[in-house]
Amino acid sequence: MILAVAPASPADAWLERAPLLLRDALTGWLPDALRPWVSALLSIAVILGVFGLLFAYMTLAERKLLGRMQNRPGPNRTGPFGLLQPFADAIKALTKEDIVPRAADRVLHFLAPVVLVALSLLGLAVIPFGRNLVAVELEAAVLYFFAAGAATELSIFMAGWASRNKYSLLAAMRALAQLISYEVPLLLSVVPVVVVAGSLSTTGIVAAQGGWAAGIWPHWHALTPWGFSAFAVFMIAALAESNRSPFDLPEAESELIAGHLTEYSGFKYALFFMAEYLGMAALSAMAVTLFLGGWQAPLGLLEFVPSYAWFGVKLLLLLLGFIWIRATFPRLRIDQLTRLSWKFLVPLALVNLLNGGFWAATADWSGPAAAVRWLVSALLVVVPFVALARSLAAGYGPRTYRYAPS
Amino acid sequence: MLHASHLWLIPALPLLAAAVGAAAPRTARRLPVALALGAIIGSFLLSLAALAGALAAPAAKLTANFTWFWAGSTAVRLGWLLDPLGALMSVLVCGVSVLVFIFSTAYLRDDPRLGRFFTCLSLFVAAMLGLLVANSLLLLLVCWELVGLASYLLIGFWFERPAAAAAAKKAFITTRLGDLGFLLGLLWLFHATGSSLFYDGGAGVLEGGALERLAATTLPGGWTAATGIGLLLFAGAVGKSGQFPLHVWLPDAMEGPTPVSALIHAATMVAAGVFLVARVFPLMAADQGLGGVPVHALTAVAVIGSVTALLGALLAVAQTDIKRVLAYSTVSQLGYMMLAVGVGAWEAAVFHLITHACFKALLFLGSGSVIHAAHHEQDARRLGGLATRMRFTYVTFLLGTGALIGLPLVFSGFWSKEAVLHAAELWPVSHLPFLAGLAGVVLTAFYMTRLVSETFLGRARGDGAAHAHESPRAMTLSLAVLAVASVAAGWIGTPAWPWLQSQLTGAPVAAHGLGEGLGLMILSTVLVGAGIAAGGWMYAHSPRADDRAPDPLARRFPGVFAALVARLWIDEFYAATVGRLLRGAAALAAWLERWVWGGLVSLTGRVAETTGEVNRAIDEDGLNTGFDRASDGLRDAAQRYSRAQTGEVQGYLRAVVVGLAVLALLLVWGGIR
Amino acid sequence: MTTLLAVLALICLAPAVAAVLVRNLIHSALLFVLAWLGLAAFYLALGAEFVAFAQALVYVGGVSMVALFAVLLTRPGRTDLLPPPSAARAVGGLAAVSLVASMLASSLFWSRLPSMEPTAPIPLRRLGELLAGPYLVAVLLVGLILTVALIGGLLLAAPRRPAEGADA
Amino acid sequence: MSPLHLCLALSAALFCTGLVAVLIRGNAILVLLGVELMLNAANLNFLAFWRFGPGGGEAGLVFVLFSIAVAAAEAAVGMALVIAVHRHLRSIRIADANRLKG
Repeated sequence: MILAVAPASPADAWLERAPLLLRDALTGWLPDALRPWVSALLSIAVILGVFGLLFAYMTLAERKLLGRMQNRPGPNRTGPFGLLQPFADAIKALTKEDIVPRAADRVLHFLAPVVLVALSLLGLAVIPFGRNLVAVELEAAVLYFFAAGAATELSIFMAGWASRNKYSLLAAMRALAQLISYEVPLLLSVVPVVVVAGSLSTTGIVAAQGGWAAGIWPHWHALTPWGFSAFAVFMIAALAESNRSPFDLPEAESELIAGHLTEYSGFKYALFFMAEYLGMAALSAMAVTLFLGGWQAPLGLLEFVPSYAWFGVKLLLLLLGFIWIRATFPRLRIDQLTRLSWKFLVPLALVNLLNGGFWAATADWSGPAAAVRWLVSALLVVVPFVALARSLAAGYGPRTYRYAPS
Repeated sequence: MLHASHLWLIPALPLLAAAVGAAAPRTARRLPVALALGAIIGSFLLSLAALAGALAAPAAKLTANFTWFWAGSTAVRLGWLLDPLGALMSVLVCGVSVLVFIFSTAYLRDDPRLGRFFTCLSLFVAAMLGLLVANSLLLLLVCWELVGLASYLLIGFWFERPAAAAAAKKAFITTRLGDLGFLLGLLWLFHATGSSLFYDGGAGVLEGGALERLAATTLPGGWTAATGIGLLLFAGAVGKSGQFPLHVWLPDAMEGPTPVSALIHAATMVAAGVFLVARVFPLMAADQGLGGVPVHALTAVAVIGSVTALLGALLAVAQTDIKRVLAYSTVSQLGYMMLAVGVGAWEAAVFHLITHACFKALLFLGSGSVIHAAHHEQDARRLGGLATRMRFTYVTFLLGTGALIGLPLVFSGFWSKEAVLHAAELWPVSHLPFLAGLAGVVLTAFYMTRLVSETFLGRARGDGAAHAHESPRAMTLSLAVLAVASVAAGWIGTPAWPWLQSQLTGAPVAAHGLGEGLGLMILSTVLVGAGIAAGGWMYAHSPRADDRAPDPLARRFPGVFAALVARLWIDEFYAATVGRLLRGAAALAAWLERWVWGGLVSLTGRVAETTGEVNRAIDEDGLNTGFDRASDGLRDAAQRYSRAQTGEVQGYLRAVVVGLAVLALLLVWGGIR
Repeated sequence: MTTLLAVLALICLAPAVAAVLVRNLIHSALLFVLAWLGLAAFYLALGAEFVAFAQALVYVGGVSMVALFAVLLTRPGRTDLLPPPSAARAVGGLAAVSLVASMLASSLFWSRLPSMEPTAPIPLRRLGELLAGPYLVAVLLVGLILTVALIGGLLLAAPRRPAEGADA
Repeated sequence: MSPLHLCLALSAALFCTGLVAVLIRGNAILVLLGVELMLNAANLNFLAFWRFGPGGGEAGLVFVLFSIAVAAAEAAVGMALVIAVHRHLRSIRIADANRLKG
């Protein structure tokens, strides 16, 4: 466990070095024994601040974008373009009455949102946001990330169960089923990345994606056949893990009247929202790290832009993708949800594991052999996909509707 | 070429087929049939290979011996023997069996127990083949008894019929009488020589040293051990080969399916006796040159054989059942074979055995074809006129008849019978067997003419015969092959070219041309002609009008004919003597049982009862009280302890942990280190 | 070092004890989760990084989920929560405590264990090489066991088809 | 008190806690969780001796990994059994499952 006290490398551009220089300026006067701790606290503060703001404006962006997609303006009254809306919401949430049902399990009812936010934040510690910007440098960082994320559904369960409300309990059940189902493809899709990169550490994985093939094709994992497949599986599973539409079954406003959130109000409710966005951001950040080259620039001549900016751009793109998907797809039924995972994603991820192994074993193929390597890898993606899709779709035709004669 | 150590394969194949067939489900009809056919054809090919091996060195007795088990310090050894006699017989048995098997597939096609039939047939053939290649009298006896068992199963194959069941029992028990002698002879031989192997590199019982010792051993009354053993072994052959006085089972055995009759009477079972005598011929002949012996073993054989030959021919004259005629004919011909052995010409006996196997199988299968076509009508009086309806069967039957009665020069029976008669003529002891043989020749020609005329000529005298059709291809095929063999089998042993004899004896036999036996040949030809003429005059010339008309012979000689129909009252004689004796003995035993032994038993029982009463009193009043109390205590305790077996896992676990805790406390605090 | 470990040990032990004692099943299961997390932290302090994360992943993300799911699926009624008879509980508890007390005593007071210096932690790469090298067979066997357990669990928990069981 | 002794003490205490859970709780699920706790205690011992033991104890660490994997399998099968038993007996009291006959 190494706390990030790496000195700024003078070779980097000034913008690249800026965060580190700032940190050194702030902690430079402290005794050496305290410096790592203070800088760790500083990292935490920065992460909290940045992601808090991100959360605030993500809610706004979501509401605006959904509004535009649904042909309505969205919030536009508070501040210019509604830019102050998040703060208005925060003030409202803080001042509202905190209602706890009489029959509820008070302790768990209180603990659930707190634990959820805490756990959602934990994962962010190992994400390398820039060339030297990682809060905690861990050898087994990927494992740590998923271990920290594993408990989030537990708090949703706590919330659902503690509310002593049958809708909430249903949400709790669904949350557990969903987690058990999607944890598997999520982890399986990461394994080939670990195999190919030969490292469990996030910085190592990002470093493995540096450089360009033929000067223009980045070595990002998502730009290889196996990596693309793994990326797709990962993103679908991430959608489910963060309870986002179309996998928002625990919430399911239209069926369970917000599920585990039914009996929450005020600031606790806001915390749940915050946790949802933080979790989404954490998973997206992990996806960027694992598949999209982390902070690496897409082109050599664009390297003058600071690495953390690249990271931010990619992260934002993925988050906007989440919102777009939410506006597009209807919610799945619970049986469809589990079937998608066990019958489609898990087999696909398993085959992809093989594919990753093949890619790692053929790392030294070059020239014409490289083309063969790409072809085989692509076939290993396409063939199972088509076969699985066809076998699962067998017996299903386009849906037809019968209307009663008028 | 087949090595002697691989000879066991020949019987093993059908045995395997029988074992698998026996284990097969009853509904699997085709499997045993296919297995049996495949196995017998395989055995046939192996036999041919064995024959090639044997003929390469006719004089050498090729053996493969092994120790079965040790009885104390005595090794009981078994083995296989490859010599021309055994190999020829194997080829013969396998060949005839193949044809009979093929015939049976058609003859018994609709029988529900077809699979069982072929399983039994396979066992029968396996036992017979084992008997042929055995180099040990013990092994031979084992196979011999297996043959008996299989014949019992086959004769009683239609066991729903009381007659068939009775015939099976009769065959089994009658042959068992002879086998008793065989067993005694074997034991005696084993006791006297310490071995049961025929040939064992000089140490076998049929080799010089042992034979000299046996001939030199004298018993009270001037008998030698060789004579005694030979006669005992011959008793077995008498039973198996249907010799007088144990011939009574053979005609009754006709109750079995006709292919069985063909197999038993042509190639296998009855041949076993002749084969046995031929096999142990050196032993039988060991007492030949000795003076002071009351009866030489071979003399007895010759006498029994000649009596059987004449008696069988006589009895055949008056039979109306086709198969019974053939059965008595078999008895008669077996008599000829024994006669030949008795006068010292065992190779002539084997020659006749071979030719007889061919034509008698042909005749039986032909009669089977007739019976099959005539809807199981086998009474010759109700047949007739089949010559036109079943032309193929008729022609082959005629060929077989010609071979049996010994039509000169072409037919096989002529040559083999000539060899037998020639040997009998030269026998120095007596001319009576020779004369009996000549009489038999006349009678044979007579009764066969009678049989052919009644069956095939004239007009149909019954529904079965009126609606007969030629039999299916599988039957006629067998008939055709056997017909060729019946004619041609005689050419291997003519006086001009005695190939068979020289192969059998292992020493070249000089061809003496036709001159020496010419007179005898002319004589027998004349006798055959006379027999045919008499038969033809009586039966073919004026065929009977219907099935109720009396036999022409009965009109002329009613007394003789009645005696013959009654089979000379031999069965009745047995019933009156042996049967009554046995019944009397049984009555005596019953009386003894009821009054003498019964009284003793009752007395013993009463004593035991009283003792028991006393015992019970002691037990119940004295001992049981204690035991009861102990048992009650035990049961109560068990009930109490069984209450601990609640089925609750946690209870058990608790007990385990308490025990562990006590142990740990003792170890840590108790100072036990 | 010892102080840190002691604190973590308390964080680990207290929820475990509480989990055994509370009546509420869900509370109990959640307290178990807390205990496992504490144990993971303890492993981390011991320098077994990988094991600590694996512990958290498997126990918090897997076992606890399955347990909670089982609790919800079986919906225990009032009688299900009845403990065994108090006498039996007392005997069991006493036995367990005395067993462990003796273990403790023997390990703490009488054992002549040398107080070793901590060995260097194993680098992750070395651990991977160990797993893929000398322990490859064991890894494969564990994979097999997991597969069998998965299938076995499915078969056990799958509802019987109506055709097979009348009471299904 | 050395770190090793501390580890052993914690291990013993955890084992005791798990054992008590197995012995005095009537609910099958809690019994299973108690067993898991006992397994954890054993794991802790392995790790302790790997870290503070006489050296050469890489196997201890590896064994803990295997132990965790097997514990996961055990939990899955155990819970499946609990569900099956519940479906059959309408109860998950371990004391109710006291008959061999289903």
